[in-house]
Amino acid sequence: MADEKKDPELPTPPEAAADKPPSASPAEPLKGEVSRTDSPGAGVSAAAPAKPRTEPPAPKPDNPAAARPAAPPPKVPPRVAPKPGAEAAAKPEHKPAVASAPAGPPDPPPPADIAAPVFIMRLHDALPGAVTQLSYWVGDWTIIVPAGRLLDVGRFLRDDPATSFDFCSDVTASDWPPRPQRFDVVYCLYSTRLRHRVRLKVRAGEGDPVPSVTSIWPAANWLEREVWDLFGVHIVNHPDRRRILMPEEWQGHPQRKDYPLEGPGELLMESPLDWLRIRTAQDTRDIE
Amino acid sequence: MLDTVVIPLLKILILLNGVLIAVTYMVLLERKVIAWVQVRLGPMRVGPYGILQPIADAVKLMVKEDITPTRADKWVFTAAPIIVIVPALIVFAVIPFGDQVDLFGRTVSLYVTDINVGLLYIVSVASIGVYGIILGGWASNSKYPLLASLRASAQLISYEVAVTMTLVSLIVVAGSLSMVQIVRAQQDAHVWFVFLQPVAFVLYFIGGLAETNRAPFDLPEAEQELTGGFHTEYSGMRFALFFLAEYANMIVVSAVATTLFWGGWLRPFPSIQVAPLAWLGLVPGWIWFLAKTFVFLYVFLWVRATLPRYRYDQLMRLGWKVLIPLAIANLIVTGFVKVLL
Amino acid sequence: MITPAHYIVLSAALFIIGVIGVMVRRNIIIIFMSIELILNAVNINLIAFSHQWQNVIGQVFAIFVIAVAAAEAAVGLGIILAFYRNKETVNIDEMNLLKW
Amino acid sequence: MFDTDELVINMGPQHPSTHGVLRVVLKLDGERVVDSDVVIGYLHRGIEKLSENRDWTQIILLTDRMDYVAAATNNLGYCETVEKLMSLEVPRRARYIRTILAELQRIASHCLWLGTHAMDIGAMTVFLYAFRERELILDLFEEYCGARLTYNSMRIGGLPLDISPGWDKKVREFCTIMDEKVDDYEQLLTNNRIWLERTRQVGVISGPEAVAIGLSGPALRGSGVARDLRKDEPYAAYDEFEFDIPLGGAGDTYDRYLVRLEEFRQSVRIVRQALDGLPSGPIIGKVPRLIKPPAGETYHAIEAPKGEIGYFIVSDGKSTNPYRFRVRPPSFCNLQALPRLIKGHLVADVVALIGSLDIVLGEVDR
Amino acid sequence: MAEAIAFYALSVLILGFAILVVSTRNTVHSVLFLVLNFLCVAALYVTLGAEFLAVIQVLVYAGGIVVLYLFVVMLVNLKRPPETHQDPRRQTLTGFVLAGLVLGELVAIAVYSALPPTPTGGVASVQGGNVERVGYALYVDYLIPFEVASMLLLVAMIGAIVLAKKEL
Repeated sequence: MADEKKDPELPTPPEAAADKPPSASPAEPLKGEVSRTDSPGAGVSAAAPAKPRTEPPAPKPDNPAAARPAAPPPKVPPRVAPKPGAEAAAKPEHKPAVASAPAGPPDPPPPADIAAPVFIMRLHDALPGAVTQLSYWVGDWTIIVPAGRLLDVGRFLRDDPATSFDFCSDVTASDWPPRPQRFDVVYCLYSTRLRHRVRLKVRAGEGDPVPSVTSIWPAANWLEREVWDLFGVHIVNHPDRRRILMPEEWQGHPQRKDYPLEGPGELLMESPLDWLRIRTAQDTRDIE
Repeated sequence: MLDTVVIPLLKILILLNGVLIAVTYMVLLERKVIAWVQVRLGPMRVGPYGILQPIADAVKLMVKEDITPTRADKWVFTAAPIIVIVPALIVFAVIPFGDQVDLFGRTVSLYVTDINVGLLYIVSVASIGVYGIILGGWASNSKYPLLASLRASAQLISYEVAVTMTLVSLIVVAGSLSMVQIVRAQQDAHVWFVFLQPVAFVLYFIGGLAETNRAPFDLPEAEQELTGGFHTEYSGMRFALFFLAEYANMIVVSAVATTLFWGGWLRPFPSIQVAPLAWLGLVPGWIWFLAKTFVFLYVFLWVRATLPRYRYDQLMRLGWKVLIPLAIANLIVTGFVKVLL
Repeated sequence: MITPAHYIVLSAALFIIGVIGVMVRRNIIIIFMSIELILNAVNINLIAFSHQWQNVIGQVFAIFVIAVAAAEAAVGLGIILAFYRNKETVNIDEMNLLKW
Repeated sequence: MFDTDELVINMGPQHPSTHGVLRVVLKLDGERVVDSDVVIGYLHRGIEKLSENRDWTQIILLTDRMDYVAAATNNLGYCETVEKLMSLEVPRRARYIRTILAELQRIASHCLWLGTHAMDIGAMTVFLYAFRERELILDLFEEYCGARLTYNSMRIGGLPLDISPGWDKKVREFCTIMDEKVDDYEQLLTNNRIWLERTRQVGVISGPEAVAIGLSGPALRGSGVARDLRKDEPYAAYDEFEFDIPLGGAGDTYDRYLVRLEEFRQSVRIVRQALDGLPSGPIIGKVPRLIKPPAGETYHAIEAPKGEIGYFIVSDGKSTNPYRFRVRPPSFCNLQALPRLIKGHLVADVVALIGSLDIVLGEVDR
Repeated sequence: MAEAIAFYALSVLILGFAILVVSTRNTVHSVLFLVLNFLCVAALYVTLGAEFLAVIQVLVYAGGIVVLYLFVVMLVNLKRPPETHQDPRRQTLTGFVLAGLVLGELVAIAVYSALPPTPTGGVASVQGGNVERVGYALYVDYLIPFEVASMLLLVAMIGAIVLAKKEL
């Protein structure tokens, strides 16, 4: 808390982050170390540091992408660019509500000089409008989709030969309390054939249904249970939605940011929500 | 009176004490042998080289609290270890540790009794021990012991069939069921029966491993699967009785293997009277017997240290589809040879 | 002096106990065990007379009786298990149907 | 007790062969598993939540406590993720030493796996043999960082310590020993009939199915899927070494066993190459005193002994602790396949299959 | 003298255990008493010079058949005690009447046999060779019945497997 208050001159996270990868980062003091890559090719440009990370393991999918840059890149940014803008515009409105809490992950849009990989092109072509936003940060592509289209996108990404994301590495979430759609549910996908990765992200509010992807990737079963258990994201159509790490009778969802970190043991164990109410009544600032 | 009552009683006394001490030291031996296989030292603290460890173990087990689970069937729970240990000990009555020896001017036979159905007696008495295992598992009123006891009894009964079948072909060769007579028959045949019945010996030994629930057939007490087997709920001296019975049965199997197949108390080359082998005759018969038995006991431990464990269905398959057909084939071949020669 | 009559009396007494067991108990497993008692009573008789006349034929018969008892136990217990699986009972009073 | 034909037994949470506090509820028909439910969480310590309230360096020693038999790999995965987030460069020497440590750790973890797996199937001697070799590795680690189990052996941007003089020689000696000992293990098990019967055709899972259910690491490669992050997404210094990825064919317990045994040899090979080419130079890059990655999130995964260990870390760019710290534990995702693997097998196979998945409950529950 | 002591002691045990078999509520205990009963009967056979049969009694009866009973008892473990159900047609009275009739017959035998003392009792038992003689009788004189018995056992075995198997 103290830290956050010490940095008033820090720009709001979304803007700062959005600017960083393409332009701001050369000015960063750490710039000298940026080009630590796995490939020996050293003289990569500022934006490139992460690019080889996606490239070397997946030469096949990237070659077509490299061959095509002339056509697709103009196609992508126009579609995607307005939305982050809207997002960025929307966020400052939430900011004043709670001054200290971060309003959400930056989700920076891809810089102009990076071509979107072929699987994103394919997704755009096959399911127009399914992608709310596209993000690129330190080499990771993130596709933000609305919860309603998650299953379509997931199934397409798994089945299309150019994407073939057959391996669901991870399903997790992050919690950004003041935001109305407080949860980011993140699906880390990987293709064992083409060896590329992508992240799917779904924003959901408290109680908003998020369809289970267990039917697409059975691996998501326990991972989604964990997301339900620790975050309370309302995952629907899950074959077996029970708590997984916490005991069955546990109250509350401990990974939420507003879950109390300390309190009287018994009360905290039995009904953390009651404890939370008591604490909130006493002093809201203590809840951290 | 002396010959009919006192001497047999004395023999029983000596034998029982000897067996019980041997059994406790078997435990130490096992720990030591397996430790050596595994590049360890084994028990070293109690006495020099851990030689007093069995005594410490015995004291520990005796002073330990003897727990009876609340919902256990008290009588059966108490009776089960007794049912296991008694057959294991009374079997020793017919095992000939040696021939007759002169002791204090009196001819004494180094066996408690020689009954004319000795071999069948061993087999039948050993089959009683299975009750202790089943009842121990059942009376504990716990699921794992019950599973283990069902496994154990199924295993014992299956392998009993194989072992008995195997022994029949040996009986055909020996022409007697008396243990002493079988050894004498080997002397008369000038050869240990293992050379006449090698298949039977191998089958018997495998069956013996299975009947004593030893590795690789130690499923009923597979700690990794059943958390300890049919004696999971036992503690203290009652647990010790199960433990002792297992080792006593090992000794029985080894002693019977020695008697039936490896010439009992006979020295190697029992009937070749040439000078270079004369020194063999200087060693008393009972030492030959104990030495041979010890070798088998060692093999028991060696096998345990080396082999993984069979699975239940594989064990049954081995018993019913390999051992029993082989035993029957062996019997048929033996019969034909016996008739033709 | 133990005469064959002693054995006959013992055998008959055992037989009676078996019969009472069959008649009185309702648990079919107990009834089977009572039948085993009856068979043993017969065996005692056979062995006693075999001993009396120094003739092993009695023993041979006893072996046959044991074989039959084994067969009876195997089939009988198989029936009990099959029955139990369908009706969840071993009470002989409830076994009043030839077909279920 | 047999009121129905099915018997429900609880395997664990206190059971000798569940490798910790795993509880498997088995519904048995005789000894055959009809259905099962895996209950975890008995060792849940909230490491993710805890990490969100520690600063970036303190988290390294929390990662030690997840997969406590492969602590160095956990450290490596975490440090690399933060480095990726901060776009830090790690000096080459540090990357080489990291590779050596990670591979030694892989051998140690596989030793523990081999020992316990063999023990579960009843071969008790292999257990002590494997632990004997693991002990040598622990000695090496102790010499390197002073700890034997929870090493805390990496730092963001490099390493806390350089290797002590003579350490590389000892590692070389160990490599020689290990090569022989792997042959010893193979002699005891690989062609042992009982071992074959216990492991062949047990818990068969096809490649596509293994991918779908999220298996990773040796468990996935046992099914013939060539996926090793050391090759696919090289990290540390793996792109500079030659090594093979052993693959299984049938996808049964035996194949998973063979894959891991071959990984012993490959790991030794990597360690040798790394020692041969060990460059000189600094062991830690230019790291700001206050570690505070710019706002953003990333997922980075490395090949832990048990599979893909991934870290999903969100930084808000303001505080000195991660906003969200998430681990993708390989054991957790591999364990998910257990109900699928044990269905239709016997109780004894359950034990073998738990061993074959190589789980560490500290990591499953975090 | 020794024979008489053995006979009376064993008789008491045999009859006592038999009564316990039919009267005990707990089926497992009942099975246990049956084993003890059989062991005593085996001991009686030994006193009658039939060691082979005694061993067979222990091996087959006590070690085999009764284990089967025990298995079934454990498999058929009921929640409610099996005796609670009262059948209106149950004929306990007839049972006791029949038992009484047999008892009467028994008394008749005892009285009848007590009148003229049997002269041939107490012949010394055969020493050794018992197994051989039984074997000879079994395999030579009674070969056909023996084979029939083996067929019977085979059929029983198949029948038991068919009956006990859940689905074929």
